[in-house]
Amino acid sequence: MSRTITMGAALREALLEEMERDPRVFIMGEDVGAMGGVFGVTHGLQKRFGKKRVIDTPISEMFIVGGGVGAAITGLRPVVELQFADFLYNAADEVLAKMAKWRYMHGGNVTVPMVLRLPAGAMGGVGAEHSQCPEAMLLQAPGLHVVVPSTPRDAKGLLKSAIRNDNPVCFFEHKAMYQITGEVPDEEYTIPLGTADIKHEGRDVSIITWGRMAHIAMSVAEAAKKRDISVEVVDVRCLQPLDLETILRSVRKTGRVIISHEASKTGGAGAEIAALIAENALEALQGPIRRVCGPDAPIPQSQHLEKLWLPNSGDLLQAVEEAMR
Amino acid sequence: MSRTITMGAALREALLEEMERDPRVFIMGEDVGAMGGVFGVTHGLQKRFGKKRVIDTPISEMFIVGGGVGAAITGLRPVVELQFADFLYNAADEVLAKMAKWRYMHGGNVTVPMVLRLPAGAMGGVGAEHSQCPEAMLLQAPGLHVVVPSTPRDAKGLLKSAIRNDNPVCFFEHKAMYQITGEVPDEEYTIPLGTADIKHEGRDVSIITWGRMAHIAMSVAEAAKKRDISVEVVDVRCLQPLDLETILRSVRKTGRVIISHEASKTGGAGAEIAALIAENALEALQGPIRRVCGPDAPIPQSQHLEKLWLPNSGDLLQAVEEAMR
Amino acid sequence: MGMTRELKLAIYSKMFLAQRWETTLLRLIEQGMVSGIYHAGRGHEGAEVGAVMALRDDDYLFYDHRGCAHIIAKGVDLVALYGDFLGNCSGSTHGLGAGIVHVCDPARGIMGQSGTLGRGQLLAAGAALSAYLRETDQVAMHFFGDGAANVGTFHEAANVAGAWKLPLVFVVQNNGWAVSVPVSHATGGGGFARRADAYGMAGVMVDGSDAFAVYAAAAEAVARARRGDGATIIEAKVTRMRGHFEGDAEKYRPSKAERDDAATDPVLITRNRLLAEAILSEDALQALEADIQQKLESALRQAKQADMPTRARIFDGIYV
Amino acid sequence: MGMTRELKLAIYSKMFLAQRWETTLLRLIEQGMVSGIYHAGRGHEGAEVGAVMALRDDDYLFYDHRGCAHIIAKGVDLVALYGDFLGNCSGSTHGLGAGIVHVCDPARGIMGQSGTLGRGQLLAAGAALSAYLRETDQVAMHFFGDGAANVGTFHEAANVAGAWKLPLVFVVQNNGWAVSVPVSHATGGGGFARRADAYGMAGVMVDGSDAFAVYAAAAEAVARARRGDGATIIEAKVTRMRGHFEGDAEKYRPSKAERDDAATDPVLITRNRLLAEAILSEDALQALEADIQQKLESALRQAKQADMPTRARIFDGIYV
Ligand SMILES: Cc1ncc(C[n+]2csc(CCOP(=O)(O)OP(=O)(O)O)c2C)c(N)n1
Ligand SMILES: Cc1ncc(C[n+]2csc(CCOP(=O)(O)OP(=O)(O)O)c2C)c(N)n1
Ligand SMILES: [Mg+2]
Ligand SMILES: [Mg+2]
Repeated sequence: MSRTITMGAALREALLEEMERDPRVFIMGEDVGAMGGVFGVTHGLQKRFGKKRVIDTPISEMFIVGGGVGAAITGLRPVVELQFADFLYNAADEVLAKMAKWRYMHGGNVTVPMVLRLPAGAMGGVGAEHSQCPEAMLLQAPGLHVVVPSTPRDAKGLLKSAIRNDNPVCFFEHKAMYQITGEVPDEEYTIPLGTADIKHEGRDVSIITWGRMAHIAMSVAEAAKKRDISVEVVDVRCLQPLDLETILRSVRKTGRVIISHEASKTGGAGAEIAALIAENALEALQGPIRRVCGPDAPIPQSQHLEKLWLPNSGDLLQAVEEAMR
Repeated sequence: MSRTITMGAALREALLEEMERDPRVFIMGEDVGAMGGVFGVTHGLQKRFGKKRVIDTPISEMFIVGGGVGAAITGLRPVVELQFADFLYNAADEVLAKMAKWRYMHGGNVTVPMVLRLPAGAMGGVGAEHSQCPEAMLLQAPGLHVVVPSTPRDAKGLLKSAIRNDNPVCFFEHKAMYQITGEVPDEEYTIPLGTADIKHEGRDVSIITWGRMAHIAMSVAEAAKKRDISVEVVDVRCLQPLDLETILRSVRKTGRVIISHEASKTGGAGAEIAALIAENALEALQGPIRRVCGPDAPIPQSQHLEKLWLPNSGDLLQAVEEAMR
Repeated sequence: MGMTRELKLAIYSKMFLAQRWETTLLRLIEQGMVSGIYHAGRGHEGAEVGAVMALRDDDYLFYDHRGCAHIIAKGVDLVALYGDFLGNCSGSTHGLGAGIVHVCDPARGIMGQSGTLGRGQLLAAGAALSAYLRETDQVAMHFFGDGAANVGTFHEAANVAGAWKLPLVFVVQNNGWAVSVPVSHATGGGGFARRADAYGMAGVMVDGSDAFAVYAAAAEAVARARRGDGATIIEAKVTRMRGHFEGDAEKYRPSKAERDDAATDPVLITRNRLLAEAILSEDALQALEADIQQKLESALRQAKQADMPTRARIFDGIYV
Repeated sequence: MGMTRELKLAIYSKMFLAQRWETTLLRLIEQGMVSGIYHAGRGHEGAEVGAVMALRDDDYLFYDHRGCAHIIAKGVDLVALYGDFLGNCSGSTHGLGAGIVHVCDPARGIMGQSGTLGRGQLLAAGAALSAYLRETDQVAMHFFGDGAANVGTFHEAANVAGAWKLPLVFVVQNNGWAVSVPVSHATGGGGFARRADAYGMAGVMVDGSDAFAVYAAAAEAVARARRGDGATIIEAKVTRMRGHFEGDAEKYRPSKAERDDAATDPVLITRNRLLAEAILSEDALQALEADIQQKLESALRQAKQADMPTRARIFDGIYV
């Protein structure tokens, strides 16, 4: 059996279930307590679990992550939150060097079982420093897992896996997706990290994507159908570990590739996927590897321009048609 | 006429000449003054220009960059230094958001004419947090220029251009290259940002590279000659602006591509170049795009393992031979 | 204190201007004409105007997200300010949007704002360093809240300001809240002014509802900075009279009905001071206020006429 | 002070052990057998050993780069320590190398070191939070220098430690230098202990050449933390008797000949105390020292026998 709930609710269920299951799990971040998070994800959890398991912090991003690492190596399993994923920049050493490498640098003698929740993406005109999808910078930090779910079901199952994983996990949640709804199983379930999901099967063109763009890709797949183009949507769901096998299988099937993410094109995680395809499946390609991504410009504060900044279904459909020419 | 000097000396000449030329230029960083920098690049400059133009800072990376931005928007032209390029993580918001975007976010009403010097790369077993080549993370920050010179001549000419540029420039200097020597013109010269340099002409295989790996690529080009393989070495010199034209011209000529950088392969800047080639010159490729890069592991502290970690000429030559098969 | 009648009037005028400006903005927000999030400055006008009025035109202001009284006091063009909130081409950012963040007017010393908290502390310290290196007697002033005071950037900026006696004035507006987190939970020690000692800065605590007291404290701090005698932290206690942002349900604190915000309303208090000190009669005050209202209406009318930017604007100004 | 004879002896023994250990390491460095950079701890033994001896086995230690007396005092296995510097498989990191950075022995509460300065402050605060949340009475102690004290991380860590009364002890070893930069140039205010007030922490200044005084201060701080009465900053004034790193030409400060390091040599001073207080005779001391020497030699011999790691080691332990 299943219910239809929002992605926000699905994430909250994951947090609640894992906190009930394991007393070592606690939450820490700005406004996560009485307010329940500025996006409402931790709503009600402080009331349920008390102030020692849902902790409001000062505006101290370096402490939120670095303190989380300190707690993780001393017996707890922190789920910490940066209020906006952009704030990775404000705690970059803590994420890229402390969370990712403390275990390795110390010879594997400690583990860092923690999750960093990262509300990401453009929504509502909040500008260049509260709208980014900064997942690419995490790829150069071996030691981290990186999750980018696109549906309530995936979000819940992956967050539960992330919390149970003994490695540090960065978990992106697109802000414009907290209110989207989807089916979520009633019974307990998890989704293993590192498994891509074919969100739409097709034969002609593969769209490799994740997060909010996965939804746009699915709508484009429907639109393309009317033009007799069969689009396959590969939702990678995790960037590390990356399910390269599923990606290559799709590429070998269709021979045409579009990679699509919301982050700016240059230096985005799509570049790595393009490179992997050009390295491992070049012979299967019938045409150039296209990328439909955010433009190489900061994200304007204006909602009007933000809309014009975002890659949209028109851009993606056009790329699909170009690929078929 | 020219002289043979070290890369360190070439950089010092650039700093000295630009400080003489423009009284707004000043230097700020840890140990840049009396000590002349831990790598000696600013040696003698404080004596020459005084304590108000060569400023030792506290260990405060966020201030070094953020304070530099404050000075840059109020009439000065700071050349600031992070003692190790790894410390980009310790001032990531200042670099990726303040340096890169202050101008854009403020409607283009201000300029941020500053240079951030970044001693990078593995040398001497200083471990996972003092050995990285973290250039890839800068590619997602439009607003920045990114320079990665490989010879004394390039380093001097590019640093002078960087200091004169009205945009913020991140300038990488591989620590293992400060002592390498090369020809540098006697007369005043600059090298424009965004121009790649063919360091070795060839017909069969293009190695796209930068920084220290450019030297290894040149030695491999010589070794390949003995095997009757003609290798072209494209030293990109700048990652932003990237001289895509020169890269594509070489790819179209040889049809075989190897991208090589010292940073870990996954998520490195080579991925972007591979993606650009797969997007723009796929039809010219005779085989997969290969990458010869650092492994996806933190850099060990041990010099013994560091040597085994680094991509070397054997790896690169092997890739050249594979490309020719 | 020795403040002239003119100065007191000027302070009140700017406070009233800021408060009325915000009222017109809230109407635009209701009408759905404003992009992004606005953090109302109601209750902060005394601290923001009082402190900025101690600056010269060529002094640097790094402001924050809490209302716009600081930049209004520094003389931002009102048409441009409306334009930034409307996201149209009359804005100081020429249609890039901006809203509360990133209004910029270097000619008036308005140097901008960081969207990520704390970073303005670094830039302001850098601007102060710049003034010192260029041997001008300019001063840099930076506003931030009790919440932003706990970011690590504060330490690095305050430390160099103290060590090098930079011409810097930090105004910490302590409204007791960082969004939903009370200052008592988030902050160790005995307050922000008291932290000045740690760095060799001067520390002053002032009642932010008393604009004239804020002015006096700021004037002293600015004079100290200009003389080369070092930096100051002014902690102004203020009341955040509205939600953290417009739309904040504020479940985490007593409701407006349960609070007595009027007791610390700086605009009201200052207006009553003018009357009590017989600086202006009620009639004269009303005339002055009507005049300001009119100026605002005409600025808004003008701003509304501008065009919205096209997509090309996105790519404009990334590089010089 | 009420320190027992045994305790005083134990402190001196660890100090001597650390100092002799370093001497043997310097010899290995000369022989080119050590990877990376070493920052000698000579002159810091009193502060490092004195403070750590106030900890329990299950308390947490986050150390820094300055020598190894802190981890030696916490009981690190000497073979493993040599192994880490030799980069071979007997090291605590099993050949990953590590050298001064990243020795780790969680069973003894040795939780590691951050290669980038300041970050240990955050992790130590997190470990203290963890102890508080788990309702144990463990204490976290972190060592850092006058230079690292100016990183913004300090502020964020100290603020939560003060606000939440975390069981945390910061030991700032003020040796007057951050590489080449003197503390007077780099630091605002009246010292690091004095900064404690800003956060509601206790602040204590102590002479780091007096190991017993350091112990007493640390014991008090640790007891305070264990009682739940909050965090402490101990500032220990020490002398950096060697270069910042081995090989540092030290052009930026008076040469060894121009300084009088012996006056603040904690090992010498403590040894003389033992004699003056008649805790041990010269002969007995020499016997104790010879014993320590022997232990070191045997540990080194053992460590040298281990294999160097193969390339596979690089990929081991990135993920669980
Ligand atoms: C680095 C960073 N962390 C968090 C935020 C989100 N945020 C914006 S305003 C705010 C609260 C600020 O509180 P305070 O500094 O007291 O100012 P106030 O809003 O009370 O005026 C927060 C958490 C941010 N913009 N930047
Ligand atoms: C974030 C960061 N900045 C700079 C460095 C380089 N560095 C290593 S030790 C050191 C000086 C430290 O001085 P201090 O904290 O006083 O300790 P001391 O060496 O004097 O014991 C510097 C600048 C670093 N490792 N990390
Ligand atoms: Mg506040
Ligand atoms: Mg020191």
